[in-house]
Formats: sequence, C-alpha cells, structure tokens
Amino acid sequence: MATEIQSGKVHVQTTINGESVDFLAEPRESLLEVLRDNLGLTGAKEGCNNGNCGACNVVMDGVLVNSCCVLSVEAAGASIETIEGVASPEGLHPLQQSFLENAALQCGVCTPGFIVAAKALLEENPNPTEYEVRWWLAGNLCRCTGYDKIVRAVLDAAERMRAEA
Amino acid sequence: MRAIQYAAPSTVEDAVAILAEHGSDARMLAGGTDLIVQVREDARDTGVFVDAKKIPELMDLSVNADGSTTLGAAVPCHQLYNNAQFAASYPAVVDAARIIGSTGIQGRASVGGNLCNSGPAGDTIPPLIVHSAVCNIAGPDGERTVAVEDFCTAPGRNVLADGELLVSLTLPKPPAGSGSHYLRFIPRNEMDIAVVGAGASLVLDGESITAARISLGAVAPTPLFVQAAGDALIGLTANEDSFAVAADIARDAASPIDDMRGTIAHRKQLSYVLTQRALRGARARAQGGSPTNGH
Amino acid sequence: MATVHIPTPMREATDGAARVEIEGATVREVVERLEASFPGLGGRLVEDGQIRPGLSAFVDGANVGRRLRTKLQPESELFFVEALGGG
Amino acid sequence: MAVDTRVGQTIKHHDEEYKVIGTRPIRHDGLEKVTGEARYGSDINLPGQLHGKVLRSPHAHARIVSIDTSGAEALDGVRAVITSAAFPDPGDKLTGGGEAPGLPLKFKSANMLARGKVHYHGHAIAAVAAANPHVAAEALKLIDVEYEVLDPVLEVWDAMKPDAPVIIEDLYTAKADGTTAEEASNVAAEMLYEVGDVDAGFAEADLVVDREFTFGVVHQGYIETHNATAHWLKDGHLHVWCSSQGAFTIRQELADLLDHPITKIHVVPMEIGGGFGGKTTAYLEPLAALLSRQTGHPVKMAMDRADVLKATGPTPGGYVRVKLGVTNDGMITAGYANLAFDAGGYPGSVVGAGCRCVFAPYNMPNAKVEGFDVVVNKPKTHAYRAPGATHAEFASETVVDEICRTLDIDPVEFRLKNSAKEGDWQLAMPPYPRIGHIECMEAARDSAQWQTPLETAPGKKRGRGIASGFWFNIGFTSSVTAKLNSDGSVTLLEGSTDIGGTRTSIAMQFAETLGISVEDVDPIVADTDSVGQTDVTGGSRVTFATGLAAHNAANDMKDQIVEGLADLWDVAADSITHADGTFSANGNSATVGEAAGLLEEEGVFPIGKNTVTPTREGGAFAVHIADVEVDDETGKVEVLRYTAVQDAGVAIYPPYVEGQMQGGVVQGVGWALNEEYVYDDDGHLLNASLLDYRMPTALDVPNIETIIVEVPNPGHPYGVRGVGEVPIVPPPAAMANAIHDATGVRMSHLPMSPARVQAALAAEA
Repeated sequence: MATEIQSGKVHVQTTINGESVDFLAEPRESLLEVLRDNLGLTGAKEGCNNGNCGACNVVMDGVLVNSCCVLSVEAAGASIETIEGVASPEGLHPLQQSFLENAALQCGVCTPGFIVAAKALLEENPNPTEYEVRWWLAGNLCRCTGYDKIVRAVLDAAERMRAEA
Repeated sequence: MRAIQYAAPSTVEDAVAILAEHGSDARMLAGGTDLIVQVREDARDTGVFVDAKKIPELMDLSVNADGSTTLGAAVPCHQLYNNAQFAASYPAVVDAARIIGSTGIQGRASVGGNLCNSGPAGDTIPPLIVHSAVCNIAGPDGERTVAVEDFCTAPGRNVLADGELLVSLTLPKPPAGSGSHYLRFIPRNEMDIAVVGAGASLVLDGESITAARISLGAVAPTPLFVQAAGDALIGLTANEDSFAVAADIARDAASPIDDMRGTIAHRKQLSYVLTQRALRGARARAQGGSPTNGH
Repeated sequence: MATVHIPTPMREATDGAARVEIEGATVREVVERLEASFPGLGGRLVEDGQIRPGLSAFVDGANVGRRLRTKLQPESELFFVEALGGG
Repeated sequence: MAVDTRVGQTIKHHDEEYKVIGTRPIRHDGLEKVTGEARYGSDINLPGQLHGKVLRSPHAHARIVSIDTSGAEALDGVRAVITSAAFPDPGDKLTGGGEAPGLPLKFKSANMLARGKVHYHGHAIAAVAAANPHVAAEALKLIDVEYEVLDPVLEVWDAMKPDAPVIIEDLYTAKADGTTAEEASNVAAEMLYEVGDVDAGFAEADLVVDREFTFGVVHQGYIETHNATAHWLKDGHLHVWCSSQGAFTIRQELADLLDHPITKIHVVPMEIGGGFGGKTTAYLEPLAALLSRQTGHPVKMAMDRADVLKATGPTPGGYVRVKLGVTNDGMITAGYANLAFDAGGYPGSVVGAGCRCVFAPYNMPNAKVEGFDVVVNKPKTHAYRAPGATHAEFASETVVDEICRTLDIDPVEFRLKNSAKEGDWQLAMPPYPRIGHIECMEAARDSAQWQTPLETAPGKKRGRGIASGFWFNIGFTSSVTAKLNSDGSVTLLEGSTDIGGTRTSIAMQFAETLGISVEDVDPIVADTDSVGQTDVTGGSRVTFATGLAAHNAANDMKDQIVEGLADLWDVAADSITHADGTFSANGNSATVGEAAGLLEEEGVFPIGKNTVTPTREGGAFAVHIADVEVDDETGKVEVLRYTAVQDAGVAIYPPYVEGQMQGGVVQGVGWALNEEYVYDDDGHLLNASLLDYRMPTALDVPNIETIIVEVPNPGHPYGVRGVGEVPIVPPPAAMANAIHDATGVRMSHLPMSPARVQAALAAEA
C-alpha cells in the first residue's frame, strides 16, 4: 500500500475548539498561518515563527505546542484548542479573570499564548509552585510585564480553581 | 517557505520507499521543531516531508525482554519525563528532554529528531552516549545498528544514507549501582542552546567506580564521547579528586570554536566545570539521591 | 529684561558671556534682538524666523518648544536646549 | 499556602485624596486581550489583499551596482516589485513631526529602500507584492542585485578615526558651536554641555576616578513584529492600518516620504504589541503604500523576527567615559563625561539625551559633558525606553559605587548627600523643579530589601548593588474628544496608542474630573481622521499629556453641562456648583447621568474636547536594589532579589505603574546580563533570532518588589510624572555594583555576559 504524497492544496479535516473544521492548505503553511489567515482565529500570534516565544501556543491532542512549528497538514484528524476556545459562553476562564484582576498584561500580544500555556499547566498540575509556573512558562516571552504579575495571576487562578474543584 | 510535499506513511517500509525515491530531497518529520524552522529559514533545502508519527515503531516506548528499552525515534520529549520507569532508568536522557526548548517544544520535539538534526549542541546526544544507546536504522538494504557516538559525522550531518531512517534507539538496561546526569551551560535559565553540555554516567561498587562514560556537547563538530575521561575513573573512588582528573581530560579533549554563543576560553573552562558537575550528579543518583546543581 | 542663558559652545559670539540680558515681550523679540546684538548667534538658534529644528526653548522652566510667540515676564529666564524624544 | 496577592507599596508625599485616581479598576481593553479578540495589525485581512515582502542586503557596506527585478516580476503570483526609484526625490527637505524633526529627509527615505548604497546588513533593497506571503518570499530570491562590497565600520571608536572609511560621503559634522565641519566624516554631530568650572572642580577633589565603558547594541524586543497594511484608492486617498506608537507620526512620515497631502492619508492605529521606542517611525508603511498604489490592491506586510532585529531601530552601542572628583568627606566637586553612540547607518542617535542624563541624580556644581553622534554600518538606531540614559548612568553610577567603596562611604548616604533637589542646576537646562530623588533614595534605604542583610551561603558569591536613574519625560501634543451619552456615560476618543493600559489611566483622569465612575467612560484609541493631533506614545508622555487633555476635556464638558443646566433651571451658570459628580443650584440637583438625560430632552449633547501641549513634564527618578549570586566557575549571574523604587508623581493607575516598573527592570536585567547584537568582522548580524538574542524568560528573574513614591509634578493638575521609561535606567548599574560586591570585579561592558564575567574573574585571580 503506497502512501499518498500530498502537494498543492490539501484538504484537511480537523477539530478546533470542539467544532469539526475543514480547510484547504498547502503543506508548507503552518498551523499558525491556517488558524490566523484561513480560519480567522487570530488570537494566536506570530512573535518569532521558530518556536522561541510561545505567542502562537495552542493545545494539540492534549499537548501544548507552538503552532508555528506544526504543518497545517499535520492537523488532520487532530483536536486543537486555541485561545478562542478558552472562555465558555457562561464567562471567562478563571485564568482570564485572574489575568485581568492581577493586571497581568500590558500590550497584550503575548497574553493569549500565556493563557493557553498556563491552562495546559494547571490541567497537568493544579497546584504548581512559583518555580514550576516560571519553568513551564519559560517558553512564553513577555517583554512588558517583567513576568511578576503573570506568575501571580497563574498562582491566583490555580488557587481559585482548586477551591472550585 | 519553498513549496513542499507531505506524506504520512504508516509503515517503515513505506517510509523507506518514499525516502529512497526522493533521495536527499526527503527528510523524516518528527516534531518538526528543527526541520520546519530550518526549511522556512532556508537553512536546509527539503522538498518532501515524511511524517514519522503515524508509524508505530517510531512512536514506540517499551521495555524489552532483556531489560533494555526501545525508544521510537519520534517519541516526543514530554512522554519521557512523564514515564516514571524511563525516567528512573535513563535520568540523563530525561534531564535533556526537560530542557530542550520550551514546554511547547517538548510537546513535539523528539530525542530521535534531536539526534538526526545532528547539531554539535544537541542536548539529548551526550546523554544517549553515556547510556551506550544504539541507533536502529532501516533502509532500502535492510536494517543496521550504529552506536550513538558514531552517528553524527559533522554539524548537521550523520551516517544516514539516502533512503535510510532512524527507527528507534535501544538503551541498554543500566547496571545496578549506576547513575547518570546531563547538564548544560546556557546564559539564560531556559530557551537556549548549550554553550557546553556535559553528560556522565557512573557505575559504583560502594564508593568505587567500576564504569564511567563522559560526553560533551558543543565543543567539537559533533557531540564528543570522551572515552579517556571515563576510562580514567575506573577503579578510582567517586570523589572530587577523581572527578577533577576526568574533568581535566574532558577539558583537554574539547576543541571548541568562538561563535555567537560562546568563546573558546569560556567553553574550555565550562568543559571542566560541567564534567565535574555531571559526575557529581551521576554519583548522587547512583547513590539514590538527586543532583544538586544545574538545571 | 529677560535673561538668556548661552550654551557654552556658542559663547564665542557673546565674548564669553554665559548670560545676556535682553529686552523683549516674546521669545521672538528676544531672539531678534539677540541676533542684532550678537551677529551669528541668532542664526544658530533661529532659522527662517523659527527656532532651529531640533531645539526647544525653556521659559522660566516651561518647555515651550519652538513657540516664538511665547510671552515673557520682565524677569524671565530663557534657555535653548536640544529637543528630546523618548521611548 | 495562600497566593501572595501583595501589591507594591506606595509612599505619598502629598495629601490629595481621590475617588478614581489611585484605584485598581480592570482595564477597558482587558477582556479583548485575554480572549484573543483584540485586533492587532497583522490580524487584518482585507478583500483582494496582496502580501508584501522585503529583500534585504546580505552585506553591511556596499555600493549597489545594479538591481534586476525581471525574474521576480515574471514569477506567477507576483504583482509588483519596487526599489528606491519608487520614492519621490527627497531633495534637501527636512523631516517634519515625529520624535526627531528637522533631519534630512533623504536619510529617512534611503533607510526605507537603499538608494545607491547599502549602509548595514539587512538594509531594505526592494519590495515585492504577491498573491501570498510564500510567493512573495520566493520572488525575493529572483531579484538579482550586483553589489560592490566595501569595508564596514562597526564600532564608534573605529568610525571616528581619521582614516576610517566614510559611510556617507557628504556628511559634515554639525559642531557644538553651530558651525559645520568642512571635511566629511562619520561624526554626524558633536555636542558640549557645561556648568561651572570643571578644571577648578577637579582641582578641589581629593579623589578622582576616571573609567571607560563600552556597550553592545540592544533591541527593544517587543513581541509583536512590525506590520502595515495599506490601501491606496484611485482618488489618492491612502488608508493605512499599522502597529505604531503614533498614528499621526506615521501620517506625517508618509506625507514627507511619499510627497502626498496629509488630508489624503488616513492612519488607523491597531492594537500594538509593544514598542518601547522602536515603533516610533515608519518602516513598512511607505512600502505597502507604494505597492498598493502600483497594484490597486490592499497590501499587507509583516516583518519576520529576523527582519525586526536586522533592520528596525535598536538602541545604540558605543562608548562612555566618566570622570568624577570628590572630596574625602564624599562631596562631588566635578564631573566630566564623554559619550560616543552608534547612530547606525544614518545620523541621529540618542547621545544628546545620554549626555544630559549622565549626572542627573546629583547636584553637580562643575560638570562638562561631550557627545558624539557617529555613523556606523549597523541599523539606524532609535529610542529604547529612556533613550541614552541607561548607557550614561550605567557608567556614572558604577563610578559612584567605586568612589563609595574607595572612601568607605555608604552608597545611600553618598547619594543623599549629593542628591539633586529642587532649585539645583541641571546641565544646560533650567534648574530642577520639584523632584523626588531624595524621597526615592530614602524609600530605598527604608525598603525591606535594603534593611535585610544579604543572606550568605557557603561557597556562594553573593552581592548587593544600588543605583539611581533619571529620565526627563516629555510633553508633546495630545488631544481628547469626549462625548456625553444620554445615559451619562462618556465615549472618550483619544489619539495615543495604548501600549500598557493608558486607555484606562486617561479615562481615570477624565472620570475623576467629571465625577463619574471609570466604568462609565469608554475610551477609544481613534484614527487620524477622528481625533485631534496626538504625538507619539513615547517619552512616558501619555498618562501625563493625554491625561491632561482628558482632564481639560472633562472640564470643557462640565462647563457645557453647567450651561445647559443653567438654561434648564433658569439660574446663572456661575451659581451652579459641581461636587462629587453632582451639579446643584437653587434647590435643583442632578448627577452627570441625570444631567445627560435632562439635556438630551433639550437636544443638547455636550462634547468636551481639548488639545494640549504641556510644558512642564516633570522628570522622574528611580532607585533600584539588586541582590545577585555569581557562579564564579561559569561567570553566570542570577538575580536573587530586586526592589524598584520610583517617583511616579501621582500614580493614576497603580497596578500598571508597578507593571511598567517591573517590565523596565526585567528589560534592564536582560541588557545587563545577556542581550546584545553579535556581529562578525564583515558586519553580519549573527544572532537575529529570539533564540540567540536571549531576552529574559520567566525563569530568569524573581518577583520584582515595587515602591511607588509620590512626589507630585507641579506641572500637572493631578501631579502625574511619566513612569514608563526610567525603570530601565538603574538595572545595569545596580547589577554591576552587586557583581562587584559579590566578586570584587568591576565590569565595564554591557552586557555582563557569563563569558565576560568569567574572563574578568580569571584575570583578577
């Protein structure tokens, strides 16, 4: 059974924030490009396009990834969660609320990546230490805040989420 | 990025067939954290991306009947530190898996990919070397094995011929009384390329060293297996004096260059310091503890 | 009389004087009279009837930029300083 | 363990009590930013849009012999290719507006697309518009440029040598005395500032310390890369959506560079993902505009990270010498400094500001400072947070520390004793108005960190350092238009791009003045057609100047409400009082909301507006304390603890004042330890990526403790001083002084990278 070699525009079926999504993309287009330019999901940002800033973080099949380092065609059959899926119709996620209340953003361009990454952390480790938060988020560069309020916001959200759990 | 083709074979045979057909224009795509970026930035010219992640053998992580472990070439780093058995057996490899890129990178990047990228500073390579890992390679002419220390041939190059792929690594069962550690020096605390990396494994009988392997990264065109440094420790007591002997040999073996990430003088000094620290960490683990220095 | 502080490098034109007293109800009048009293000096501070681009006038501690119409008090102190930007 | 929800400490030196100012509301734009809905420049996608990319020079210094674009033009999907020939001839015109008006326009134009000569690695050569970004990138490879490669000049000390290759053949030094040099050189400008008699001052000194320092080039490092989308309509109207610190500045630059009427240029400020001074000028906007004019389609352009590092405006590297004289009892008698900064490929570095900040924290009776603006083969440098001050005060605050060590004087005592205060002379400036250096120094002395002895650990080299910093802050022009809605809420249009929460700090001042809640104000960053002239978001001016415009606009609105109510209540306007948001007269009373309803019935909708160019900016001081641990085997420096003290005048929106302080500290720590441009001998930038440029991560810094000191600025109704810039000034010096305390080694180059620290330790040993 020979494997098909895909080129040109490829039809990809995937799941994004729980919804089934189809798109056409060239294999050279990254998942980030497709999210932003084909699907209008512009919450993930391009800060470096080589995996060094975390602004494009999404969760793919339950694992935090940099969507700039994923080919669009690799999304076939995957389940992807983006910043647009973090809040529910009922309201903000505790992390989003905590970022607001702790003033944990300035320009805001790194914020979606931080929230997606922090959510992945708290799902794996609901009670992280400050060091564990800083370690997990080391791949998310923020140039405005000095990280202090971001780290506080994540610890604060973790505490609220544990209290609600 | 140049236009590319993409294939996601489900068997090693199919992958070999595609690689053989496209020769040097094709490469295996594991986590893609090096390959995608390199092609995007014109640092590598690859036209056919062959996705490794649908091939069961490349995603395998299991313990064999002889106690050795098979690590599929595309198994992402995050699976290693979340696997208690693997982490207990091959701590130096896990040390490396935990510090490659970010959490997001570790969600995709694989040890096999790191090895095939064959960078002199590849963090997982010294740990594989000190664990005596062996590469299982498949190709048009069948299968072959190569010791990890013989795998890389130059910066970005390795022994894989056109049509060949790295299927998995075999890591021998660590003997009783053994411990390993890998650490690197970087100017930041994360998200950096090793200025120097050092891996060490020790097998202790009481305080006495019965086997030792030391490997350095980023001090030569390929990750360096400093066999003489390990050999010099055999029969010695696992103490600071002995470690200093090995560290001296390691420093002498290092032949680094000046580049944007470090200077020759600094790398020489770091070769010494990191060898000592890797040995201390390996000793701590051999004695049931954990390393106290370095990330 | 307004007091005009002369930047060190331009004191050649004022025979070394660090401060000169000039009559004037506005910055423009002072600058014009400065030019008349110390030929050449005005030209370094003023160009085409404007304060030279890149300079700001300070009147009694207030940064009035290049506003030549700024009114002066009899005891006003006048400085000319390179304008600053910021990050 | 409970989460530490500690907020920073505030020390007030005034008695004002406010209702809105000083509170911690949720910022108005916060929701969109935590959900990913906020629209940044690159989030734009217009119908029919094309994508532009820029070809950049692989050489640092070269003559362009020829450019052949035919190969690119022939590629399927390519719609236009432009070179510098697409720009009008700038002639001898000077630039208008912006942060540095009055520079030759030809330099700015040539920096957009190289004109005959390449001045740095990454210099833009040509631009392409194509159906998608990948085709555009492919097309760049098909443009054939023939270069005559020239020797590059990379460092100021080389560029100033008499036999150095001259980069700009018709550049004649603008001398400090206002004259112009007769021979061309790389020195674009010389400056001289003097107060007192410096020779006499040094003669009085018991101790003179004279040291030299050098600096690598650093980048602002904003996470959002530059982007611009332009649509040139057939009638000449040009619409531009961009990420800039100033929409009006971009409009002015487009008018200058394209020789196009301002009335036809419409610039929409998108949300901006950081700037720090690096987004105060145009790079892509004119190219997108020209490509759009040529194709008739909207053209979107975005830099990749390598482009940003190679070809935008980092802040200079260079040289600073500082010489200080003191008496044995620790009084400064004289200071001399000499600063030479990289302008980059075209004139105009921030050396002047550096010259005027170098001794700013001190009452210096005798001082002389010389500055040199030097052209080198690197990108045209720009402002970065308190531009020039960090270099200058790294040098002077390191020398001050050395003096304190030598004389065995406590560094806080020394600084208090010599501190500048109200009425003291500033170098080449009017005397200081009310300033807060002493108050900051006292707060630092009394801080938890300074009062807690440094914890020692066996075998660990630990040290503590302290340093002061000063930045002027600037005024410029700001406008606000506020519309009272019938429910009493206010739609507030302002022209200042919001980088760090200023929509809210402006709205808070408006709310305070009108007597309504900040939640009833809806602040909107408006485009250049919709609000009055507003200069760049920079120089720590927005909360100060645009906040003042908001205060004035609120008063304007208040007057209109009073007028309307006077009519309605049939009373004299001056009989109506306004307190706590309620208007009262003659037994009648109405809150703002009630008044709005009453006026609506009369068909009256007040619009408060104001344009202001404030004149008393109020400079800001900061004092920082750093505790570090130095690994003496590797040279690596860890920050253990850090306290930042700063005079904010009055902190309008304290969480974001703290955020500015913390962010500035971390940028300063990055500059202190690792950040720098690495060049090879041919002038190629080697580390143009976020991997190798090495900005601090969350794991590289501790929490940053903040102490806001409030010494109100007499030049603002609420006492505001700018807060954004000065926090980057003290960190490198505080870190260097801490490294010395830990190891006995004095570092004289930024960054103090592990290799350099280790080499210095080895040399000392």
